[in-house]
Amino acid sequence: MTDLRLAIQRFDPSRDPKPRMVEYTVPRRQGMTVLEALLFARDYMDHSIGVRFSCRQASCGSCGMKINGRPRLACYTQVDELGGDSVVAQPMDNYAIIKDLVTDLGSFFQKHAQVTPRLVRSDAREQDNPTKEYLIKPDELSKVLQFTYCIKCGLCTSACPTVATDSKFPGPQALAQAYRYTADVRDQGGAERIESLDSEHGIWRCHFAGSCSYVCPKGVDPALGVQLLKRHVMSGKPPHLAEEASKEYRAPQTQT
Amino acid sequence: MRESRLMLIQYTTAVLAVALVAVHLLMQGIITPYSTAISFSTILSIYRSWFYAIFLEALLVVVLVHGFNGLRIILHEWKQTAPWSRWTDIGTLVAIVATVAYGTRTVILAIFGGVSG
Amino acid sequence: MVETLKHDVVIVGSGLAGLRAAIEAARASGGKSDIAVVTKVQAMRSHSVSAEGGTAAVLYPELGDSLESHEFDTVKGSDYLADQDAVERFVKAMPGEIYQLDHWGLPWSRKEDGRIAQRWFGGYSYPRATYAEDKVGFFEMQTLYDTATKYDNIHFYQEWFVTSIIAEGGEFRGFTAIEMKTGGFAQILGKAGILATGGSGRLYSFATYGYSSTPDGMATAYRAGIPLKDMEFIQFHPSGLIPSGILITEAVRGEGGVLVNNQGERFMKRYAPNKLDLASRDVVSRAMMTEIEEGRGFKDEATGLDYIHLDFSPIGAEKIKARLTQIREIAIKFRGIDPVEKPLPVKPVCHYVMGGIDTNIDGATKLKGLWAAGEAACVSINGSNRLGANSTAECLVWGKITGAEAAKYAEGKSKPSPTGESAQLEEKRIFDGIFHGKGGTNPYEVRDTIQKEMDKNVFVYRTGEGLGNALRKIRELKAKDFLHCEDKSRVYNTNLSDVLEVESMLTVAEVVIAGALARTESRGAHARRDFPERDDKNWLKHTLAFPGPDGPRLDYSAVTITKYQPAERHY
Amino acid sequence: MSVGEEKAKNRRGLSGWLNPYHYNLERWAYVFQRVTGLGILAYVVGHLGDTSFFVGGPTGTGPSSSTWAFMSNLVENSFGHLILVLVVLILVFHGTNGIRLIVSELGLVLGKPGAIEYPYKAKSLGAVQKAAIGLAIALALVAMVWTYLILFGGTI
Repeated sequence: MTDLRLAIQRFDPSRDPKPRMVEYTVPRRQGMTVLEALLFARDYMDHSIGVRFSCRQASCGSCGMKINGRPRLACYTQVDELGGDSVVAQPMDNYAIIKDLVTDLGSFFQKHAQVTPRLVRSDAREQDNPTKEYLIKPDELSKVLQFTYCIKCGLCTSACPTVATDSKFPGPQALAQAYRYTADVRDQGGAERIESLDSEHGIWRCHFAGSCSYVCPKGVDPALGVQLLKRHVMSGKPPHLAEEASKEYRAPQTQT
Repeated sequence: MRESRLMLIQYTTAVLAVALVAVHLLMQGIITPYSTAISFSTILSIYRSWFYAIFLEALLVVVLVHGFNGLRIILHEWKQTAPWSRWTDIGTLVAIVATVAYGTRTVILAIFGGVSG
Repeated sequence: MVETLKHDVVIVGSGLAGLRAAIEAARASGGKSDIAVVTKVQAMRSHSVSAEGGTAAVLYPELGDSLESHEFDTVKGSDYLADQDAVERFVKAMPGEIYQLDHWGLPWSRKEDGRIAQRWFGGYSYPRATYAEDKVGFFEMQTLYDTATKYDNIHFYQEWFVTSIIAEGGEFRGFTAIEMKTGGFAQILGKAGILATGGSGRLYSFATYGYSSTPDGMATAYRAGIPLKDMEFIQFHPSGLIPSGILITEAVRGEGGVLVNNQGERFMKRYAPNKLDLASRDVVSRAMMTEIEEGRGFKDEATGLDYIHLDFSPIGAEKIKARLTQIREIAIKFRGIDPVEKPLPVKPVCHYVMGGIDTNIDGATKLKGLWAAGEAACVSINGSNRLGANSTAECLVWGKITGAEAAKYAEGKSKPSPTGESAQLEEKRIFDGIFHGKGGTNPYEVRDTIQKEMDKNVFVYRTGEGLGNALRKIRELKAKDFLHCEDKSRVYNTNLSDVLEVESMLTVAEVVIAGALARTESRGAHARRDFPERDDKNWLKHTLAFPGPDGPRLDYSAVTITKYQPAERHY
Repeated sequence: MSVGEEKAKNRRGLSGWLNPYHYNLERWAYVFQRVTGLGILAYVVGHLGDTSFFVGGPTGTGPSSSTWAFMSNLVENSFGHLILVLVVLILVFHGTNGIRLIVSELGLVLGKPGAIEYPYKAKSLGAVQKAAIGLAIALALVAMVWTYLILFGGTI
């Protein structure tokens, strides 16, 4: 098998005025992922290459970067699928660069936290001292399931054109999670959640370019969630009225 | 104003604009042959018909509100400082009022201004 | 310069146990405690996210399950090395944890009537693995992290690498840590501390663990004089995907999948006639290795790895797509096989360490003010072999217990203000010694050699000779000059943290091997070819390893036995 | 502070709006929607100016001294007609694509969320979107050609 030409964008802001591309020649093997190629270069060619990774199975979301121009997970991209003998690795757009391929996702996590990404219930006592589960039908569950697959890798937000300029926009990840919790039949915080998104730099700054869904490795389809949420923001009503429903079968049952 | 109200305006003006512009284009190029459509007498008769005058005025308002609000959105997405946000809002309002007024002036003067062919 | 940061409770690790502890500490103190979660990765990157198949709990006593049954299964699975008082407490606490996560938003898979669904797992006598498709660990992490956003008093230090424990007068005072982003060095002081740093599976190269699962936390505790317990017991999960070692969950067999050798035979009937493929993991892994050694396995041409077929066909396409979504994704992406159509190549793979930082039933370590929870700790409910679906469960239960205990302990104490001497010494060790250090040995080569040695000699079947060789090799590596750093920038210097990880790996590998070499019996996951029988007379005891001048000093402690006397195991 | 501070910000900026390379068809549509919108706004403002000449009457007898004829000479030529052809192109694209966006942004025609299967395909980027964008392009081209024939047909 021919060797792989691996170009990595190197940049240590504490020392370099601007980024530069450095090429490494890495022995290629069948089924090799881009992460494996990067780690080979780091372990055996230049220990100072900055790359972030952990699970190597697309569960943790650490290794988001731009590979051959598109945001992808390095562990989830095989060299073969890119075609050709060269791989170009750069940090994700729209996040500050800490070093080389490592970006600062601080604001990303902050924006996630700002959409109240958790179940909001009026039965605080039961919620924190549960006696039994809240009942959910399998089909009700399946409506939110794909949005729960989000691994917070940040690819969608780096792909979003609005995020490219608007620093206050929550971004596709946070908005899709706002939908995930608002659409959960157990949730009762939808009204406040959607009100908070109805602002100058809120949900309406999404123009459905769809790049978030295009790059999402886990099938979340954030663009779908965001558009579905827009309808509810427009009407001011969450997808379901949990207060009503909770009185009936969702009320926790007593132990038999 | 809640952003969703502004978006509702944006969507509504968009749909209306599509309908009105379509009629406008058809009138200028297809229902009447182009060379006739832009002749002074044809245009004068259009302005002097109440129906078409109202139509043109509606087209004016709808397209300008949609266009300048669209520009406002683009500018808001471009920069996010508080003064920028305030001045683009004010600028948008001023631009809409000014351009609508200017266009309305044309309509009114065409009808009442003693223009004759 | 050493920066000083102060909190009430300092938790190291942001996996399941760490997050559960943080929430409980925040809650137990009524929002008063100031809690720090220090983690060497970002939030949501801990390897708990890769737990797949289920979390065990007794939810349906009315349908025939019982706490006693879960208790007994766990004790039997542990090959009677578990402490039975801890198991009892664990089993009782679990149902509440499942409902708690439900109430915080976890999308547990449901039965038609809307109640929480459960599935079969190995070694159980009731299908009590609670699941959310096959991403249980991921959903648990997501739910806990998202719930933690509610508490303003939980402060995350993401990508801070903890290097040592600060103790004074026999009491915990805090940790020292490197802030990866800047390369700054700090002491993070706390009234109470919790170590929830996870397992050490990256001692092996063929492992289900993420690359970050190195034994830093265990080594840090050990260096501070806290013993590591039962480290020789390492679980080899029967189904690691060839060639990456990515976990193929036991739920595949729980849902009906079967292991098949190259004769097309469902060989488990010869090894575990009752439970078949759902015997406990140690039993299944040994059976697979025996099949392979006797020539009934397959060979992967590209890598030379031996394997066994995991056949999904009894499950059916519909159920595979609905309940094993991630497994199918992994199989297609990382092996190019759709399990709906063809069996997957799997092999026993390093998956869990039963041992860990020695704690009592409350998760407290020997150092006053310091607790440990999750895989990093050894309470022990897992003894010499953990049952599937009990580890995520343990993280939840002891996350909660240690979080509450630590918050309570911190309440009555004033903030510590130590001299900073030990932090300065640690800074010298790391920055003068390693960052500015020189040496000729590539630390990454040392890491690769450790992994190769562990893969070869400290695997499913062990011998005195192999273990002896491994111990020699580890000691040779320890003597090499790998403690240096090529990257001379302080910013995000993973070269530096990697060297520290390799140092931890050597420390803990030595403990594992020394314990295994000393234990001249076969129990649970520790199977000695030269001592094939369980020896309750001499070895029904926990191993404790203390740091000594020439490597680990071994000691032993008694196993707590309450209801269930040791008996021979049959599955 | 650090030497590379400015470069380290790494926000893509306007190229994120304008350069859709490496991305999906919908992203290209987004770019054209934005650019055509600005173009149309510029044209409309200009169009207000040129129509205002009308009030000058055909020969300068009205309130304005400029005349309709003067303006007509200015724009009724090949260059002016070429602009008109392009305006019709972008108008029809912007309008048709805009309808797609409104319908989609209100959560219609996107498909319903539900169980998904690997390899994942985003429902929101499905065939309806591709078809609608295709339709917008097709209508715009047809309208452009038609306009061309109307304006230049006689002279070709």
